[in-house]
Amino acid sequence: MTEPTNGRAASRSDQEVGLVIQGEPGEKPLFELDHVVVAFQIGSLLAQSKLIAVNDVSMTLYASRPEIFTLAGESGSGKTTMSRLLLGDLEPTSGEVMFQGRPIRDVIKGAGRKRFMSEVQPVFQNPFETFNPLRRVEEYLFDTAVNFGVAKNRKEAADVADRALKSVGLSLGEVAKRYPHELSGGQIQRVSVARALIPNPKIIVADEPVSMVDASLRMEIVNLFRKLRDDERVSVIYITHDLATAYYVSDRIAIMLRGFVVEAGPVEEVLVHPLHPYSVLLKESVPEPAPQNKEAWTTHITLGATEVREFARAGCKFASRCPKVMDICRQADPPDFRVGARAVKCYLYDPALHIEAAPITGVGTARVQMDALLEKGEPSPAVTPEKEDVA
Amino acid sequence: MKKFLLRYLIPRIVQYLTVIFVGVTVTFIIPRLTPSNPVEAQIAQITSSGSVDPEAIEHLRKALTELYGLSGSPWDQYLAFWSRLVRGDLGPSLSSFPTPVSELVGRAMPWTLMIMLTATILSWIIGNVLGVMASYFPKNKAIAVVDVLSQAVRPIPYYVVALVLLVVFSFSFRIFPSTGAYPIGMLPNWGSLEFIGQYFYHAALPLLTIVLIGFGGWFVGMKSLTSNIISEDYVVYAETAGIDRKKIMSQYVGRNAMLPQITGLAMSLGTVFSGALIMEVVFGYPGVGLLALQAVYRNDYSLIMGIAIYSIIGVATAVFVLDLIYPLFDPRVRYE
Amino acid sequence: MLKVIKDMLRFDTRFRIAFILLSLIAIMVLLSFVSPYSPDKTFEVAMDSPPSVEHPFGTTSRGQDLFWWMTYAVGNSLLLGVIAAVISRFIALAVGLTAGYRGGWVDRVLMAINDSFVVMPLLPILILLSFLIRGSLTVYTLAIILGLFGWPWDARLIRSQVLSLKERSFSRTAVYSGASSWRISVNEHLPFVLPVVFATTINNMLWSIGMEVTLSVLGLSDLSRPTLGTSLFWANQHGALVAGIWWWIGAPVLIAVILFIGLYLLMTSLNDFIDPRTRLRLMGA
Amino acid sequence: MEPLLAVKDLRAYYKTELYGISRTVRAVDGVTFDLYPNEIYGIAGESSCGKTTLIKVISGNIRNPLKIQSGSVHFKAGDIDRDMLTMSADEMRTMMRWKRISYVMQGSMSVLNPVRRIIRTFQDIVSTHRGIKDRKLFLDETTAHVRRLGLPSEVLHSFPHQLSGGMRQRVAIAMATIFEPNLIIADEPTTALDVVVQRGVLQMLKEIQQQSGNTVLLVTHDMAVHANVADRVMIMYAGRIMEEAATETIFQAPRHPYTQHLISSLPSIGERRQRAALPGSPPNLSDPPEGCRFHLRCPVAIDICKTVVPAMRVLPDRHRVACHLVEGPTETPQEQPDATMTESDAAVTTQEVR
Repeated sequence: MTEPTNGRAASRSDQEVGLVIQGEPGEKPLFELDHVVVAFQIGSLLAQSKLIAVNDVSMTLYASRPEIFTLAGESGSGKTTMSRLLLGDLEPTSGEVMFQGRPIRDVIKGAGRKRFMSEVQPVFQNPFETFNPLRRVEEYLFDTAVNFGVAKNRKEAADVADRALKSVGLSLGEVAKRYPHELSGGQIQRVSVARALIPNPKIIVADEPVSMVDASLRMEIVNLFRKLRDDERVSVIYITHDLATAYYVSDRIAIMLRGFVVEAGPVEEVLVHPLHPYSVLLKESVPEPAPQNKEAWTTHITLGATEVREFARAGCKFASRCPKVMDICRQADPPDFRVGARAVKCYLYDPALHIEAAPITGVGTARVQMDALLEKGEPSPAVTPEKEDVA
Repeated sequence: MKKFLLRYLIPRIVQYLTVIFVGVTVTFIIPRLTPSNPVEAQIAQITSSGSVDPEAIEHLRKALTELYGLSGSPWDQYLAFWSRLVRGDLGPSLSSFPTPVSELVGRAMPWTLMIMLTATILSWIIGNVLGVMASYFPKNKAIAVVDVLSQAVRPIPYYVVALVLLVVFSFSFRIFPSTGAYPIGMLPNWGSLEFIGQYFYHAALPLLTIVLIGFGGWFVGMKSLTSNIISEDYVVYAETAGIDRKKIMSQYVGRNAMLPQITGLAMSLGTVFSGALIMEVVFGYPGVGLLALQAVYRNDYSLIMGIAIYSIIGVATAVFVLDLIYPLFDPRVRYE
Repeated sequence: MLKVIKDMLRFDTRFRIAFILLSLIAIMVLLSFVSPYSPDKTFEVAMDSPPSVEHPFGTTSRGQDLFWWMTYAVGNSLLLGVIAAVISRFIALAVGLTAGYRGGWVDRVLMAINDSFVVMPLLPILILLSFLIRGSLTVYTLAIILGLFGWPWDARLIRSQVLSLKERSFSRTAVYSGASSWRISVNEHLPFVLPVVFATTINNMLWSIGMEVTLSVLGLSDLSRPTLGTSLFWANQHGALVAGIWWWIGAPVLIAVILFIGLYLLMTSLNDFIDPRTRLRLMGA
Repeated sequence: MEPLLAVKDLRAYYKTELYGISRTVRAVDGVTFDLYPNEIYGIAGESSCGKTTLIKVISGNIRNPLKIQSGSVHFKAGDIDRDMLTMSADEMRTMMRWKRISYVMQGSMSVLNPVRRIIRTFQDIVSTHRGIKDRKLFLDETTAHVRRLGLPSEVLHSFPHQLSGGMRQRVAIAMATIFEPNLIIADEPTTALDVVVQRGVLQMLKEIQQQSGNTVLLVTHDMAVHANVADRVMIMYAGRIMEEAATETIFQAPRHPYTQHLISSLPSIGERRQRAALPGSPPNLSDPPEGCRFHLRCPVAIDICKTVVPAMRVLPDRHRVACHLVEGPTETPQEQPDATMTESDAAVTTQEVR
């Protein structure tokens, strides 16, 4: 941050920049990330290289302000690593993740792990992998109810499960005795949410929950998240590459690129008028479901997939593709600059540089020499999207 | 290149050394864990054949203890064991005293290796080629017969198959000689055409046995590999592109299915070697297997020990060589 | 269970053949309990008589009825196979599960040792071991020894199965359902690991019974106990092949072929049946 | 204008048998449509709606357990005027594959042989269909072709694992267009790709189509892609065609309740009105419902929908809809009703589903 955000000023929104927001007076944030870095060692013992999957991310999240928070980005952007960080699967390499005011590494020690899990629950990407194909799905609901002490026995668990299923628009009758393959992707994803709700969590971390669900079933999941936020006061971390549903459902959004949050703020601002050149490119690339503008979408020449070596570069990771690139971009990582309620990691918004605020257009028109594609210096996330998951 | 060296080569070298280390350690520990004492067993055998001077026995006991590396603390014994191994000195054979064990094994090993490597390569190639064809021409009658035959031979123990072939081909039909690597009375002479002819004549049946038993495994493995690879996108794509079926079979299916089979070959060399030893016992072929049989009959402990250790080193080296060749076939290893 | 057997008999030729062959073997094993001859006694019947109604497999140069001797031999060989398989299953499961679940350096060390045993030629080592204890070698000790050496291939398979199961999302769902690692292994992973264990059991029996044959032929086992291997050992000792007593070699070979092909076909047909994918397809997935 | 490809009443089923339990999955069940020269025709639908099976049939990839039950796929261009389903494997290979019809597969990651350089696959394709007399000439021509499509020539000498996913998909498109075929089938060509790369790949496909004037059959579940790329769109549901029309019509004036729902539920940046979700889920194709296959989820279904298969109605501007609530002349020949199920089918589809 270019300006400190500690201490409360007259207006709360004045103090809120990007991902750092304020809660009730004296309230400890549910999650507080303070300059978090996650680096993976990849390769064998003797030929190691470092991959920074999450780079200098700060954010806060308050139980008193349930919201749908989107982490958006392409493969290799670090969004899945972020989800693992929030689920306590990973510890930061540097920086601190605080949960309810305590460092997460202390929170998840020993028996605390289970308590933490009852507050933070996941929903996974592939509905057909979420549950064991050889087990009935209701077993997971009963297990969760019993293991987290919500129900004393399986009989009580049935009631708990039924209640949870009702809150996602299903009932135990519809799900009982069913194997995963007997349910549709949308149904399983709702059962998955129902299971996550059983321990009464404060947050659900959903990693690409609709990317493998059919279009006609997709909206019921996304609408469900809204309902959770409004009726159950549960926050949802919505991790996605799909900006359209992100816009539809979320309150705040963070756009990630190669581990950095390049732009963050209220979703109406970030997605309708993106400021960072990468956000602009991303938004321009999303096809709109309206045939009126089809000529525009298919005639601009977009960029080649030159992300291969971006991880290794110093400075802004977008510099090699950016039409507005300046010398300084290649020299140092841009810090967050404040623009209204947004934080943007781009020197174009550095007040010290006095750059004329001109709208960024045609980001996609620059053509980049494609032979860079053939260099294989760094592991290419484009080739192996799971790379960011190596731990 | 440097990355390749670090990522591929070093783990392989480490594994090679691990195999030898584990193998040698196991052969070192086994005699010391078993209740029997090879020295006393040897002495008992000598004394049973007649009365011997007790002083001479005491002397012999000391000499044997020294010879078997059984003197000193276990740790000293272990170090001494390694140092003798590195010098290639595993002591003299007791049954062919004073010929060194290494010389006896060294003499027998080439016979085993020649026949085993030829047969293994042959069975690997035959099995794999037929395996690809079996899944590519599922309606071909000849291949179906081969399929059933290989499935029938595969589970049966080496010894039994070898025995049946011996009975059929050298007792019932007398096509091949029943024993030896060359006629009795002939001296090995690689310059003489007659000897070479006799060598192949005598090697034919053992070779056939190993191939017959060996190819079934490769055949079955290749068949299931190819039936998976046939539905891989790049094969479906090649077919949709109308590429010649023979080319798809060799360059698309075969090339890719071959890679796990090479790894499989490396992993199975130990088993193949064991099989070759059994074959030699049945056919009286003068390799390591027959040497082991003689050693058992003659109670030659140090020879058995030597055979075990040299076999482990030999097979481990062969596996290592195969590992070194592997990148030639897989560009993903070469260029990563 | 009965329905499964009935279904498989109807729809799987391999299973049908296996069923017939193994029934023959089972009948032989049962017959050994009513055998008129003791396997330990020699020269009870006329020597070297060819197969006849009285002696279906003929008699040996040691004056034993080969048929009744073989009923004991098959039983003992099977017993050896089962003991060895059970012991090696325990080790394979322990090593495979530990390496798979613990991961990290435990996995690396275990697998380095494991792979060494996979690659090593085991026969020379087994010869060395049996040679040293041949005085006290019984069918049971041999079974234990074979069990102690027969696990590495299968441990490797089990480990790779566990590794892939661990990566699947449903394992993580179970974690977040608050299940303990023990419950996860039992509820989530066992249905996938068991078929592997089962398939390798028969494979391992084939291996150990075959290995017994080899060691016995070398004279490295309890030669007074009838097994498939000792049958062949005694035939060799008396030069049965040269002397033209073909039935002495023929009987054990025939029984071995029936037993091995039967077990092998049973394994391949069951393999297909207990594959979780088959189960899913039968459920209509 | 005469159609390039006329698919008539196509029925393609998967028939499997396992331990005595038979199953018939009626993946494509009475599909009729035409493809014309010089257009991009989109097929949209959810998972297991039959679009992948339809592509398998058209591209000539009919393998067990997929079986053609009835119908024809008539191809007409140049000297060829035949039903492709009657062609032998050899005829398909020598006459159709790659010269007339080429294929860009789903899953760009895996369509290239991992152990061979990319130029070798080009070489296999060219030598099979045209023959290579002069290797130098072949190399020059291929390099020129690849460069024309905006790809660096180095890709030809790379192994697949050395290229990014987007690059591999572009290479696949370059391969598909080397002989300028009449029809290019693109099956979910961008599903696994990031949005920025997706846009580049689709632009390349569209440019090629515009330059050579051939036909592209684009299959994707992503309606927004159809909106921006396709000229006409067909909506499939549970093995049948629900609606077919020009892209603009599909998006602005859809008639079928299913299409209407699909279009209205699409989220878009800058607009946050509540989108309704459609209740229920697609039927199991081994036991599809009688009548209209959509009736179980249809908000406006009437009694007739439960029993009678709606006939395809033809509206102005080549707009076709299969819905009882839409008025208009029915298409001839009328689609066969569900009752054509043969006895053996009836016997094997009794598998209990729900």
